[in-house]
Amino acid sequence: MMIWDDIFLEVDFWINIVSIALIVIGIYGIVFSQHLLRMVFGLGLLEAGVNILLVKAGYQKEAIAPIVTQASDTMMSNILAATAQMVDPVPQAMVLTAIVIAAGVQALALSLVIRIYKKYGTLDSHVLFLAMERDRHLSLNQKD
Amino acid sequence: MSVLDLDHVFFLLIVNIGIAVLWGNRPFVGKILTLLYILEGLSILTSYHVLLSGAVLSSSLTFTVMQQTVQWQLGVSGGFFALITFMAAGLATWFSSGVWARSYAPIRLLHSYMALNVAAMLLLLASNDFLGLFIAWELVSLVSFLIIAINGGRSAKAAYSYILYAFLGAMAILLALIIIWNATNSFSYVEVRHHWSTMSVNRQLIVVLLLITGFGIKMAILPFHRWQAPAYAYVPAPVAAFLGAISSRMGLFALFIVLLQVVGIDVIQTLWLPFEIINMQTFLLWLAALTLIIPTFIALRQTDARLLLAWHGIGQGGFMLLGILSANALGTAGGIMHVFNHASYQAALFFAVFSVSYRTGTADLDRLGGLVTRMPISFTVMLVGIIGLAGLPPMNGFVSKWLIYKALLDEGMPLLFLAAVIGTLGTILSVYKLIHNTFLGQLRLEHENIKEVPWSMSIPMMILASIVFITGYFPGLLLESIAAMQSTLGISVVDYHLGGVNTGKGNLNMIVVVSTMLMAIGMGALIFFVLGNPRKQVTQWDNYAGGHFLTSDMRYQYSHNFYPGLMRVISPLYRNTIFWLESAIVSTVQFMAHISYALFMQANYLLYLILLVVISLLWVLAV
Amino acid sequence: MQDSLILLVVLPLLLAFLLPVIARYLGNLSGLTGSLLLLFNILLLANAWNSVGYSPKVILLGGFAAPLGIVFYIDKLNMLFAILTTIIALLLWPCRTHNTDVREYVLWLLLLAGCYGVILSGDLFNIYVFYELLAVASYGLVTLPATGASYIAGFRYLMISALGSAFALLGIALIYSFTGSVNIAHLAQIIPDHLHHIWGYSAALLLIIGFGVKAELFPVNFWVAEVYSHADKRVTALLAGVVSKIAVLIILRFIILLFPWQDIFNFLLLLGIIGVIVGEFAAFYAQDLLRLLAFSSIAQSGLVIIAFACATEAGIMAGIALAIHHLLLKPALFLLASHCDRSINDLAGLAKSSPWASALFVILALSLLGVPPLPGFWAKLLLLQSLMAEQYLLLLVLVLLATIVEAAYLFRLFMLFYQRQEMPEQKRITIQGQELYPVITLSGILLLGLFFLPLFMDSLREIAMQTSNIEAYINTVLGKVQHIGEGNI
Amino acid sequence: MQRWTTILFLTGLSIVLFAIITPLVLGQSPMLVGKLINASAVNDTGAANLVTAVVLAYRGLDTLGELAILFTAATAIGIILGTTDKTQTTSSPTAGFIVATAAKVLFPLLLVFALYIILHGHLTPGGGFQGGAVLAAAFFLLTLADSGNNIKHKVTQVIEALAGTAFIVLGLVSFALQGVFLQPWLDKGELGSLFSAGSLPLLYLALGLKVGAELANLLSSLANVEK
Repeated sequence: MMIWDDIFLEVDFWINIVSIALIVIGIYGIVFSQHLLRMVFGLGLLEAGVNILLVKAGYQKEAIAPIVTQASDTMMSNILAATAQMVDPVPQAMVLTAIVIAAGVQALALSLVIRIYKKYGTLDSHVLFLAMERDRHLSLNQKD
Repeated sequence: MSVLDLDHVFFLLIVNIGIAVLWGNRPFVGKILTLLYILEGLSILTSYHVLLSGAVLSSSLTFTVMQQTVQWQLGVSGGFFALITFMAAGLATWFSSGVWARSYAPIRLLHSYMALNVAAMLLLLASNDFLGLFIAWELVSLVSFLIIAINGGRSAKAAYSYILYAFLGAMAILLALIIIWNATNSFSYVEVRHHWSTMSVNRQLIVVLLLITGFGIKMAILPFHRWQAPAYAYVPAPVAAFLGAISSRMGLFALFIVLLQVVGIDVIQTLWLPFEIINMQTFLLWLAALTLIIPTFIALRQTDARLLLAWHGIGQGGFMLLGILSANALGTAGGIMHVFNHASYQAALFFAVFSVSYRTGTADLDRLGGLVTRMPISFTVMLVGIIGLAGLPPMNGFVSKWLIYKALLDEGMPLLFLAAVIGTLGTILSVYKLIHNTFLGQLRLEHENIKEVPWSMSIPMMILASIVFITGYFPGLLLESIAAMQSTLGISVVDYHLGGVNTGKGNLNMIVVVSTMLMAIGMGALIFFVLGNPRKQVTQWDNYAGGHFLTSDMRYQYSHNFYPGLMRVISPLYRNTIFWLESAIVSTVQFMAHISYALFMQANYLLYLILLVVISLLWVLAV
Repeated sequence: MQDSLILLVVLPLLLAFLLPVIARYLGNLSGLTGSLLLLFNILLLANAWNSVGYSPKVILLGGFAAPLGIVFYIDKLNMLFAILTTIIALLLWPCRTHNTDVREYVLWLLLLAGCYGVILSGDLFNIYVFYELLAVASYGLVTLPATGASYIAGFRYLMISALGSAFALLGIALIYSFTGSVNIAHLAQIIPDHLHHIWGYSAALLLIIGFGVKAELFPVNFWVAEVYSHADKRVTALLAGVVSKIAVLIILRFIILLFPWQDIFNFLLLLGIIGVIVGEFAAFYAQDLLRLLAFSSIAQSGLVIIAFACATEAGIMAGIALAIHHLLLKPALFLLASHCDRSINDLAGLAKSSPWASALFVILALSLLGVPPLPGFWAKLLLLQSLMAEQYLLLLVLVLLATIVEAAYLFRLFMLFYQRQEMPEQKRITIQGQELYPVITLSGILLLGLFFLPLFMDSLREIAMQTSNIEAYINTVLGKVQHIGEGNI
Repeated sequence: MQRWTTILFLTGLSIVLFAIITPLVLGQSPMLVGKLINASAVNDTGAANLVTAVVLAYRGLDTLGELAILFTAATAIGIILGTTDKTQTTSSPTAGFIVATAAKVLFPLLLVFALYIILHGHLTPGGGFQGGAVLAAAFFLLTLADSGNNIKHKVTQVIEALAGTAFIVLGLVSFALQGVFLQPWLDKGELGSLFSAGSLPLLYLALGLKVGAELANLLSSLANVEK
């Protein structure tokens, strides 16, 4: 019982579970569903899961957010003492970047989904694959 | 004597190519090109004494890459082959320079490709290390592809199969080269020879086999023989003569240089195939013997004269290899001499056959016959040629074959000797079929009005025929350079004189042999005519068959289905295994291609990525 | 001097930001500004080429010492790729086509900025960012033809690429969790020794697979055929020629500096050789020219990966040679092929109507095949030598056999081109004049390079030596600050 | 059947991922670079928010690249969805009086809030991206509430271009002054005050405007095509 308590009460465990769940659900959406929108959403979940792992890397026990709050206290030694207690700011910056990148990619994917739906009236990826191959075949044999 | 003599030849070759490409369509240009080929041949011939003394003609064409200096210089062996090349190219161009050219539309292509071929071959002959050799080798393959494909249709198909075989060979050579480089860190012949023994025995074996495969494919040794006959048969006359005479000998040249100069026959003798089944040399000798026998008997079955000759070309290649691999002064001399001899009579035979098909429009042996009165010059040339091909005196083929027989017997290989004799037997049978079905027997009605080919075509044939005779009469002419070749390669040198060779146990003097034969024939003729010339001129149709009168359109003499009894005996042996193998490979490749393509055409290819990730992560966890 | 190389990345971005506004006032001239910029970049690189010499330099962005800030690493290899990228981009620059949407120029510029960034950057996360930049720009460019099929192909490309990127990011996260750094030089000090276990391996594989999507690594290259056959020809040429090689360059840096473990090399060798074989066979089966070239591109990338996975100096040299050769050659082939976008059998007699184009195609394809003395042969020779030096005999044989398959389909193509039949009047393809200029230029560069072969080989060897010198990389980037906090791990 | 294989596969995948991720124990990362940055960031940049210091100073190029990616995505979407400059007022109704009015009331507040977030990015959590997103939301709110109130593409385009240019020019100025691209310049000021941290707030301002314009562009492209 004790061991299980230890594990379940550990934040670390739950963070891992959440991120893996996000990743796996994302992969399910991307790979195993045939619906384009689900694929895009899956991508979002996947990237969210990865981002959690990345931002987790910067966490330090007993540390504070990386912001110097005692603005009036400009003694360098004090600031240094404060910053030494802070978490790693680099992963936060990286995750910020990664989120924006993911947003851009997903927006692009969505716009493609819109276009595809307007053109073919379906969002089934297998049907669309066949449609693409058929288009290719037609364009090869009709060209003048 | 300038050292850079080879530059002149290269320059002339470039001029040659330029003229052929720019003005190949003009009627006079064939003659100019012929002159140029002769000029190139002469420019080598004038400095030939230098080559005989063991020196080389070098060129300024050189470059350094990967610490290797690649340069081109012609030694005596290259010079010998180069002379044959120029002879074949010159006469072939001469053959095509006159009336023939008007009947052949892509004449410019023909001239250009021929010039390119000659240039590439000279590069090959003058190459002085493996890198240069390989570069030239690939060039030769490509330009041969061009010239083989020149007629389109069937010939293009043959060319395609040729280029695939050629690439197989090139890759084998490349692999061998890389292994050699890995062991010796060099491509130069001298260095490789020097460091040869640093390779493990297995590696040596692999390298030798790869080189044999690579170079052997060009000369169509078994089991890579299937491409050659169609490739050489369905091309225009000059090309066929040129290819049949010299093209596939490039493989022999390379083998000769590599096996004798670089690897050394002594190394080959000490190599054994796995499990010591058979000695390398014996293995190769038997390969050569099979290459001699099987294609020769395939040739026997052909009804197309061009195919028949082309198959013989493969078989005679086996003969040459047999001689060279016998590692005996007489044998190597015979093998190399046979290159020249084969070139001369094969070109003559191709010319004769193509002359016939030029006039009659067919080379099908079942639809010819009795042309001797209509085309006497072609007949004579073919007669000389087949005597040479069959290896009978007084023509040059006899000398080289004799040397090879002698070498095989001397080396204590009676079974191989027997194989060679069987091969010769097949040759004699089939060349008889050739000349009989073409020139003897009954003239067909549709060939009533045909004439001898024009001079522009018959003169080259006659020149070739006389070469066949003269070098048969005075084999010493050739043996001189062969002896020089042997001494530069450091193998035992044949003891020759103008009329033939001296061996320990006896002596061949063709001057005596031929003179005796001529005298005997002369005496016979004398007797014949002195005794009153009891002959009577009849027409070909002045015949009776069992009391029946035959009308002129009825054939009483058939020329197809030759040797039915023999065919019945040997045809079970033609279980075309190689053909089966080839088509099996083709279908395997197509199957693989289909599978690979289908692999790419997947609706859900994201799965591959995930699978790869999972598999690789599992692998990581497992490691 | 070399500090100004930062402009390579910055100026395309600046121009890209400004171009939509500029285009309102300058209209058609806006395309010209892009080509001028590329010319300027070439000058910049040429100027820096000699000043950099054979001792690599580093640019500290923001002036922060190495493991803190982002660095650009400048050595001959990077500069070589930058120069080639610029040249190809200049040749493919869509300036000549009429009515080009200004946004197309913008995407090109952004793609190029991404390429430069990926090539020069010495920071793992920064590489990821610029890689995403070029990826996003390429998604946009792929859909330019605005056909339904191009949208689907673009979406599928986007999906696999984004999935790969997510895995790469996971790899970066793993690495960061264990090392607390993303500077490659810094990581090169730490990872090879301290992360030589499961997690180092997983990170390596995730990164390689992630970046392998663009590098046309075997099982993640399935987008290649459909994207290359549906996208605009210039984009295809750029993706096949430049972008895939840049991705391979990243993988090279990874396996040299970060993951120099034999298992990783074996993994790449395996994927590489399967890629070569499958690519060649699929190309053998392909029914149209663009697909054929796409599959052959996969095979060629496989060759490059094999060469790099030897991870010896000779292997790197061979890989660079192959990559450069393919980088110059494939765009030309794709440009030619884009005019012949139809079933292969309908190409019979092409040489009659467009003789120069077919002649160029044949020469380039022969070089692709590695026929001496064309440049492709020397690259292939280097590859074979490096494989042999590592005693990978089986790989060697497979590569050579794949070459025969390659010869089979290429020669089938040549024979079709030169068949003596005329093309039907309404289907005739004539490629001439302006359309041939980029192809002629590229072939000219390739063939002229042949005359400087020994020189080229020597400098290639220098570059390979420089590339495989891990110590130099670390020392250049980290300078005197040696072994930062290594004890903590 | 297929469903069960899928579930099995995904379970396996989770276990594999778990096995790889578990050893990343929370709070024990070595923080090699982080410690160094923490120690020197205030001194180097003068920003109280160390994340801002990393985003704009230490990893400024990443931010530029990310900006470019957003721009690329917007441009690509523009190409894919076609030009949306046409005013399409008639096609869809407004969201109703109450919502429209509320949006108008909220709009200035949102603008102020966005500017606050952007300008205090170097002092408190937040910054260009967050502020930019709010900015875009402010404009988009208007569009959502009243479809006649389209976001002006020409205007956003100019803002976008100028803001992006400003970011790069700020970097290039330091390149011209000190030979280093994107080095913080200007006086660092007093730690914690609004006018501190040198050029970082300016960068964030440019960034915020750029992101705002970009996102507004993006959203309106996506929204207009639906009509």
